[in-house]
Amino acid sequence: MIPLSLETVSYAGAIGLVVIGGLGLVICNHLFRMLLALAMAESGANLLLVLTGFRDGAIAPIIGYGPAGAPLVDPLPQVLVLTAIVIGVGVQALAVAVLVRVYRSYGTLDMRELRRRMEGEIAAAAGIAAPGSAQAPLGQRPLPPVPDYELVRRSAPVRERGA
Amino acid sequence: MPMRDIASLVFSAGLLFLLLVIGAELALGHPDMRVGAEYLRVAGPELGAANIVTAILAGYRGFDTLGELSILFAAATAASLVLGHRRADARRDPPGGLVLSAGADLLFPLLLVVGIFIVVHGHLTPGGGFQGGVILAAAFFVALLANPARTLNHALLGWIEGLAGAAFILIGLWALVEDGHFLTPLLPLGTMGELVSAGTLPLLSVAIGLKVGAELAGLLAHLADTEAPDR
Amino acid sequence: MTLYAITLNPLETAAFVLLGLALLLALVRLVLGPRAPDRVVASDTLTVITTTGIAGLALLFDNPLFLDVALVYGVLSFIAIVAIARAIDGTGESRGERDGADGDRS
Amino acid sequence: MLTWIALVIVVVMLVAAVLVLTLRSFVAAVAATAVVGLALSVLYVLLQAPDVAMTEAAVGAGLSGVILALALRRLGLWQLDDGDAVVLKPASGRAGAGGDADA
Repeated sequence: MIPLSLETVSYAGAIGLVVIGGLGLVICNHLFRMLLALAMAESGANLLLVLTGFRDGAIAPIIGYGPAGAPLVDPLPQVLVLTAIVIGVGVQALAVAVLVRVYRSYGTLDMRELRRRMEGEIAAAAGIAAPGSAQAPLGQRPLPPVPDYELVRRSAPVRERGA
Repeated sequence: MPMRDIASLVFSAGLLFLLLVIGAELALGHPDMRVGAEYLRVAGPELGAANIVTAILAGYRGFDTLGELSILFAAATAASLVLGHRRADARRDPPGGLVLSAGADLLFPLLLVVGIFIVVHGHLTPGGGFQGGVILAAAFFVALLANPARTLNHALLGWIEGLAGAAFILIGLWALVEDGHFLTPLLPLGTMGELVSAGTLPLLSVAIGLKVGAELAGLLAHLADTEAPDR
Repeated sequence: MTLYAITLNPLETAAFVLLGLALLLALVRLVLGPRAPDRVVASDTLTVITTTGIAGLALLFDNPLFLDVALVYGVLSFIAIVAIARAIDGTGESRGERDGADGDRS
Repeated sequence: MLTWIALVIVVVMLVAAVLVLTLRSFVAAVAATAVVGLALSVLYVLLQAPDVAMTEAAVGAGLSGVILALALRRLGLWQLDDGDAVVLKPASGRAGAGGDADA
């Protein structure tokens, strides 16, 4: 049986946060919600790191407070996590900027809708029909591409003339 | 519910169970401190800073902090680059009401004092350059929150940021010339627990605070200045 | 527990129990709150209770350093909540349209 | 005693984390993210890490909330929900915009 103590409870919280964040990253279809889930998973990892430095009955690593001779907790994980948190918010700001740009270009943040529009745009630029889904019912599935030898033969002299 | 979601749910549950079982076996609360114990033993007499976390952050691992500052700088620059310029005829948010404007004016000096306190006392109490810098950035952003039409002086922010970063590197180079190692703490240590102590650590802390504050204030102002789409 | 044991007198115990109950009540509002503004207000309530809780923990640990954390937390969570409120404010049908129309005309 | 405080805080944190994924309104999801940062800050205090607690309070609860709230407006996600906001599967699109008619 796992004993109920401060460390085990915090460990459960950290693991829960990481798992919920990872699950959100996989399940959610909306880019903004994926950003929130990513931030949560990051926080859970930070909590796990701080937990590795915790000692029973120790006090905060600042000299001059608390009873003399009391043990101090390990300061090294705290320094690493301090760095990680600040970098995390920088990454978050950059992600928000990219999301603003995506929203301005495509008008949506839903992954499925976004993929459809992007594929439509690529197909329009290439001058072919937009591809359907590979999981569509049998009649609407895109056929595998068949090499068009006639087209290849016709286009080869054109390229020569252009060069 | 599609197959993919069920699969990911099952996978997450398995991961949760595995990690909890591992956690039952871990020696939580009794860590094997090798590097940390050495830092705790040495940091006080060597650097003269009461806050060992700040001592490690700016003293022993100052080079890491420099790398972190450059990552933050790169992120802020890239965000500004991606956001681009504002159209001249774009619609602005309406200004806040009386309560918010008056509250912002009242809050600004309070935030400024708290931020400077946190930055300057970084080697004595919890806090330091990053936390104080965030509070300073928030102080300058509150006015913008109350009245979106106001703008910050981006050129001035850029100058502050550049000078603070240059000061950090110059202190490091000074230590290189003086002592032979980059970013070694110099200057007399003083008595632990006083404001002027711990050698160059407070100077580094102030440089970090100014740089982070100016950077984040510029980033927030740029983000707030981005046009919102019409409904 | 070695040198550093925590003992609570009944008054402190009561204070922490009450804080925990307040936290759970606000959490219930966060979960149930039928609309988004209810949830934002519940989150604000949680931040206020938590600031008090951190100050109480400073008392419990007999360590004034944690008061700094409570100070920073109280100041900055207020700004975050105001920013979220500003995201909702002025965009509804009642006020934002009118203000925006005025801004467009001028 | 500390264990029980930590237990309450962890429960608040995990419930808020689940709410972030299941709330339909993005405004409420950002508020729940702020609650996750708050609970983390208290946990860091309990784990005797005042520096990290202060950073998490300043960054996780303050700055991150401000950035996400600004993003809500710029991404057109600030529409208020209609009522039944907790959905079984994470909601993706925007909810109906007429929620504040009775406000």
